Amino acid sequence: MEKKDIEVDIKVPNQTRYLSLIGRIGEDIAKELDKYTGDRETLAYHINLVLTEAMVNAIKYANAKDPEKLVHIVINISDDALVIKVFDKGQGFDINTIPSPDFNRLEDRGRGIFLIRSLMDSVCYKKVRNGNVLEMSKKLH
Amino acid sequence: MEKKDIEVDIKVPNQTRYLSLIGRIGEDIAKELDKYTGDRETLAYHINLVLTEAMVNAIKYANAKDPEKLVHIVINISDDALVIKVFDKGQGFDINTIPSPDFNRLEDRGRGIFLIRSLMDSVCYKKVRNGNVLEMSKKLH
Amino acid sequence: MSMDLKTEKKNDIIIIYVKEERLDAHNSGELKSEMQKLFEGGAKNILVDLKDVRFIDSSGLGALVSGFKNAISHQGNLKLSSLQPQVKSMFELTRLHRVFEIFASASEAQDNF
Amino acid sequence: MSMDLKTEKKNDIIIIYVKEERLDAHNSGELKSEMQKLFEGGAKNILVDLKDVRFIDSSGLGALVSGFKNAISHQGNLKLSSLQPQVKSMFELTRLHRVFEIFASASEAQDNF
Ligand SMILES: Nc1ncnc2c1ncn2[C@@H]1O[C@H](COP(=O)(O)OP(=O)(O)O)[C@@H](O)[C@H]1O
Ligand SMILES: Nc1ncnc2c1ncn2[C@@H]1O[C@H](COP(=O)(O)OP(=O)(O)O)[C@@H](O)[C@H]1O
Repeated sequence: MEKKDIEVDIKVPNQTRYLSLIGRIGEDIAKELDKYTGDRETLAYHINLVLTEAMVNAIKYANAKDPEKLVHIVINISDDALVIKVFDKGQGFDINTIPSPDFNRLEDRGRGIFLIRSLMDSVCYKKVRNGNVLEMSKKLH
Repeated sequence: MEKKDIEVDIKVPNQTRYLSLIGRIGEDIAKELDKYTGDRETLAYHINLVLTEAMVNAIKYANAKDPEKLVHIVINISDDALVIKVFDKGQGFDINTIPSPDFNRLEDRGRGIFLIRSLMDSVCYKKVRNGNVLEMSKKLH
Repeated sequence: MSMDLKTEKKNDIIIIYVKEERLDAHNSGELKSEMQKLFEGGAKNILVDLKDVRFIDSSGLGALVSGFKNAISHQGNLKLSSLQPQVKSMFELTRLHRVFEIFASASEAQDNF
Repeated sequence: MSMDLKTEKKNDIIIIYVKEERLDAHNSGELKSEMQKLFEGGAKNILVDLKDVRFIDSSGLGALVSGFKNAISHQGNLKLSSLQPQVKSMFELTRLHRVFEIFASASEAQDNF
């Protein structure tokens, strides 16, 4: 971690009722980024959204069988990027096989990864010790 | 850490401009505590305040000589208590020798520890590896 | 779960006011069931008003899509009103603004069923 | 640092409106210097209006105490107005509500100098 970084490391129970807390913390951090040259309100919304989408997926697809599991999220701000990591302990999946939604078909689901990819500058999902991590980052200038 | 706990671990640069971010995160967490039986808006203010006071002291008295240092804060919620730890790497001090303010004398300073003690249920300051920690907790019911 | 939905009947239109700041994976299932129940109970025209909704995620969008498909299969209509700008931009990003009829206010929507 | 302070002169009273959500260790030094400068420049009556201040910490309180002592040493007055409830409770907790004259509004305070 660089000297001038902000790091926020959050562990919350595996429940959707904590989505709003995580989203709000993300918004607070985004609004603090005075080096960001774009619109900070919009950035705040986007950070809230990608945190929500990633946390929902961790709950739905990776932690579902064990309501005692925690969701682990790390938000990091360095001089030039905001990086979010959402850890899960599930089977994992290959994010590169997830297609964009078919805009001509009306599905109830399948827009989460698409939204994350649309709003962040880089997104990857990979195995780590004890599980997986969805890592997404946004350049700040 | 218990299964149903929330833990938020924050590292920010040693600068007062981050007080409002830390305070706001504290408020967000306090407002989430639906098991708290008192007024949550008031609790949120108090958590904001004790975080602010403790972080200012870490900046002023412990980290002052090194602007590259980080302030490290951990907020933990368990079933029955909200616990805040603010770490510093300074010389430390004996919190038990800090008197309450003399209400008949008008001083510019000396109200921080008093406010923390007034608003939290237990407060201690002790040596830990690599420095010190101010630990304060509030019962939730 | 207990989502804050205020339902109002005006002529043959049922208006559901979503009185929540967030429409997300935590609460959108409830809105989805509510719409389903209404269409199955014979409702033809539902308006969902999102005036108070500051934040929507893909599950919230999905619940509305589900309601829209329900409307079609019951020969009914589902329309939307009062989208805040950030919420609107999520419809645009997912191209759902081409699917839904979206009105500036609940009263404007009522005149267009 | 650049704190948002709006200063207005009405008759012989200088009103400082603190246009910040927080009055804390980050910005209160500026308010303190501003009051000091005014008293040293010959001001006698200063009113600090805290209408927009939602949060005050011990440094914010300290800056106001410093201004109050400055007022006394210049044979002047420092009064306060428009405290939000949570801010007011911080004055009570530290007994400073006994030290300052506190008014409900800036206009009410102006009538009482
Ligand atoms: N953390 C995860 N672990 C395992 N599978 C995942 C995870 N996140 C996403 N997926 C898979 O990717 C698919 C697409 O996810 P998403 O775009 O969020 O849409 P949705 O969740 O609505 O299906 C999911 O259906 C799921 O199969
Ligand atoms: N983290 C710390 N490290 C060293 N000394 C501290 C620390 N926190 C507080 N102190 C000491 O305790 C005293 C009282 O602190 P406080 O009540 O916050 O009032 P103030 O900071 O306005 O003097 C300080 O003056 C300082 O000497």
